[in-house]
Amino acid sequence: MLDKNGIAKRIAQEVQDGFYVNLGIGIPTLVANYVRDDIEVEFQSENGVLGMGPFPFEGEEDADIINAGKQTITTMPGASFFDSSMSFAMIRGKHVHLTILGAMEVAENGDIANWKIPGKMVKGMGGAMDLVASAENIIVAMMHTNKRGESKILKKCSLPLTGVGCVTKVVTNLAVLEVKNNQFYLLERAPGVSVEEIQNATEGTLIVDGEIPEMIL
Amino acid sequence: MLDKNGIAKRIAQEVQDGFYVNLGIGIPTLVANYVRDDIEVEFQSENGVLGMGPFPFEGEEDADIINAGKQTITTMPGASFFDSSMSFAMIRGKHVHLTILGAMEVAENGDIANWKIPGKMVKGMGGAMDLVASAENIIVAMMHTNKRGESKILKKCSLPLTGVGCVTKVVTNLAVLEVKNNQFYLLERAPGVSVEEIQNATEGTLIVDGEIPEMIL
Amino acid sequence: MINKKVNNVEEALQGIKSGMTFMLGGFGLCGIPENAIAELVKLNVRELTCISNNAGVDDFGLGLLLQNKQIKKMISSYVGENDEFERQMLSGELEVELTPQGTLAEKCRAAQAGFPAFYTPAGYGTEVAEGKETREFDGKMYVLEPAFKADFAFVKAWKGDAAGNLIFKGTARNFNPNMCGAATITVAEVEELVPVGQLDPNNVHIPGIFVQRIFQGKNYEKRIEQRTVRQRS
Amino acid sequence: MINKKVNNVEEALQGIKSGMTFMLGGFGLCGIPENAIAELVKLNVRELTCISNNAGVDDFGLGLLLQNKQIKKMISSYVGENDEFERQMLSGELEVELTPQGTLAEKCRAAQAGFPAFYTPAGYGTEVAEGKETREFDGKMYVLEPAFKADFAFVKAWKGDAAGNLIFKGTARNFNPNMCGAATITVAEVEELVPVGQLDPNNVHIPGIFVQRIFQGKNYEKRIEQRTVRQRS
Repeated sequence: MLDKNGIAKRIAQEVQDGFYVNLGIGIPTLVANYVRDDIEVEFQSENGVLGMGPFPFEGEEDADIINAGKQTITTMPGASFFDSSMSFAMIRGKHVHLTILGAMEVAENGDIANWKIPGKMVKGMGGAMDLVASAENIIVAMMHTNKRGESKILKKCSLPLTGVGCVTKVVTNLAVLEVKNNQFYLLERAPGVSVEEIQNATEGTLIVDGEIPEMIL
Repeated sequence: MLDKNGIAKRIAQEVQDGFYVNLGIGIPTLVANYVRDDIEVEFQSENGVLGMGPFPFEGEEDADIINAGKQTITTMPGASFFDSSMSFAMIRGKHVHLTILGAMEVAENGDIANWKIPGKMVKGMGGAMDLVASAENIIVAMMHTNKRGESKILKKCSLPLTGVGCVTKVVTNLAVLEVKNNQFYLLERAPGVSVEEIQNATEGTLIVDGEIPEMIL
Repeated sequence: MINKKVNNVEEALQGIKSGMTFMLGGFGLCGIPENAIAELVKLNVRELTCISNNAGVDDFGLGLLLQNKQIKKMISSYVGENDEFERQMLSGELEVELTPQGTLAEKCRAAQAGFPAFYTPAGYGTEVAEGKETREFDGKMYVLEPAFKADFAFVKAWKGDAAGNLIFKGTARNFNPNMCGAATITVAEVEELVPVGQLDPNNVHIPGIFVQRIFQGKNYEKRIEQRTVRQRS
Repeated sequence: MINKKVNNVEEALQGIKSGMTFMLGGFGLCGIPENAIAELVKLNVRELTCISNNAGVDDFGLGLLLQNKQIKKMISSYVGENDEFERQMLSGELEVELTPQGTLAEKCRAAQAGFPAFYTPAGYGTEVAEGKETREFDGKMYVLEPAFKADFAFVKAWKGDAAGNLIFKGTARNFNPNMCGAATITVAEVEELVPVGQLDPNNVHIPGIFVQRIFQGKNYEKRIEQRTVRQRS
């Protein structure tokens, strides 16, 4: 079974040379730490920066240079700053190649819910609705089940949706799933996790086709 | 009767303190020469400059700094350059207070034609259609009649329109006219021009209410 | 040059009334118009509608107006990290309209640029699209979103001049440029008001035509919400 | 940093074919992609659709492609000052779609930003609106205009770097930034290709994400169409 860093590490393998990538808050942010350093990748943050670098050294934080998680950051050579309208031009115009974000629920038709629990929690969607409505390549990083052990990989989302039919891949603490033809296709198992465990933790239709390899991390 | 510079001089009186002004090609360009120098005015050119100054001194022309008439220009302190989309945001968003442009025909309902003579001349509308569709204050600078002595101040435009019901004022070589209630109201006569001469040169409905003063230039 | 300079925040906020709709720049606490917000608290205008990507934190930014119960309605994309906000929203005291972030930015830009409405794919098939016109273009579905209408826009820039020209710094830029000229009156506060002619016309982010009033701001706190650092190795 | 640098105009124009649709930056002869245009003449690709505010003059800019009869259709706002253009248009050899200048700019920007179409007041009640959807918002009439679709965008910038970041100079900016990222492939030529890290991230006009290929341009003529000067007094 993977922890958060494990999930990030596995997702980092999906990042290809030449990709502009938008990382959501939480596990997705960790992905940057694991991207191969022999490929060229640039990170975009929807608050208005392209070419994000690592966190600053202590004492070098600049209140005017943050990411969408409101964390202090640095920039790489070749970086640029821009306004919100241009930032979402990058996203809506499909110039960002890969979006990695967290979710509360994902459904077998590619629906995703991650912004609201009616009557309880309403943080808002931030840029997520724009990202999922536009990106062609959306990977969700999430836990396979909630704290009560209930599946978050569903036939149908129960929470208010963030976007419809948009998720292409899900990486959880248990598995890598592809979302296709209204089904989840099991691609890989997390180290030490059996197909049966994944089946038990998955409410949505799960297709297990042939031998399922264990992830190589 | 006024010449081109006279028309420009009279129109310059319409420019008020604090106005952002867009000047079209031809007579309107001359207006800048006659604006009172005790008021604050900024000239916008739709190719992407705000705060235009006079022509450069010889030898100081810069191919990268021109106005919408493709003339080399200079900029005033406080000027800025921007792209075409932002330039028309200024125009469409009604941030430009006054538009002065030429016309081939103006009609009593405020219609204007200035971009095309079917089968003969097709230069195109440039920024004129955006300007007349958006500005609330549009002054037309033109000759009252064409070379054959026919009125260009009409009941209805015969040429393809640039905009509908948009012209608020017309300054010609003969008169100042206000366009209101589907009629031309005669406000002022050019020096030495009689009301009768203006009536004879005007095809559209002309309202002459009381004594018509001569322009003070 | 048309002079937009006013002497202080009091002058800059003349005409402010209860019941008005405001736009406020900033992302989290980054690039917020600190001086204007402080003055709005002092003026104690109420029943406000505020368009701002976030609602500040409990004791800073728009959180100050929330604590003082001056806000009737918030239009934002993300409102976490604010307990008082959550309390007022869940109790029904505060009306909240959540709008996707890109849609929020473009509703400002549309107002600035004279577009009445626009079609965006964001929010299609979700609560956000309920009651709104939707339409297909090239096989993809879009939602029609109207431009914002606001009385005042409050923005914060890094440098500015009396002509109203603005330059922003880093990610403190965010929504600020998109809100300039998107309200009836745009008030810009700047960290540094420089002499006219000092800003390079090529590097001006927002030309002065979009700004009605500009003033030299004071006492910027520029709080950091999430101070993240790495160790020197 | 994702490297967009190519060695020369030949490499930059790989994949160009007859029958394609191009966007070309520039206003008059100001800020036009001189190197790309010269190479298009050399490649002798034909049946082109060109989206560009103007059509050059008889012996420079897009006029060169016109002389060579490579253009099937022009989409522009203003096409005066070009005799060969007028001849081809009036004889029916050349198809011409005249579009208001602000609409032209926004059709580019819409393509760049992922908007399928937009409502603009420009051209309502005129030939330009014929056959197009019109609609009232708040008592004013608007015309629905679709985003452009193009294969290549050719832009010219003042400075750029290998990451594809661009900075424009003066009014040579014009349509160039709006065309970046508005076509499948955007090719930028620059007067000066500077080392990565040299451009101030605050002053970048177009972030590299909107540019696929960038190269150091050569032999810029930068012709002046209307040389207007004043006398020293």
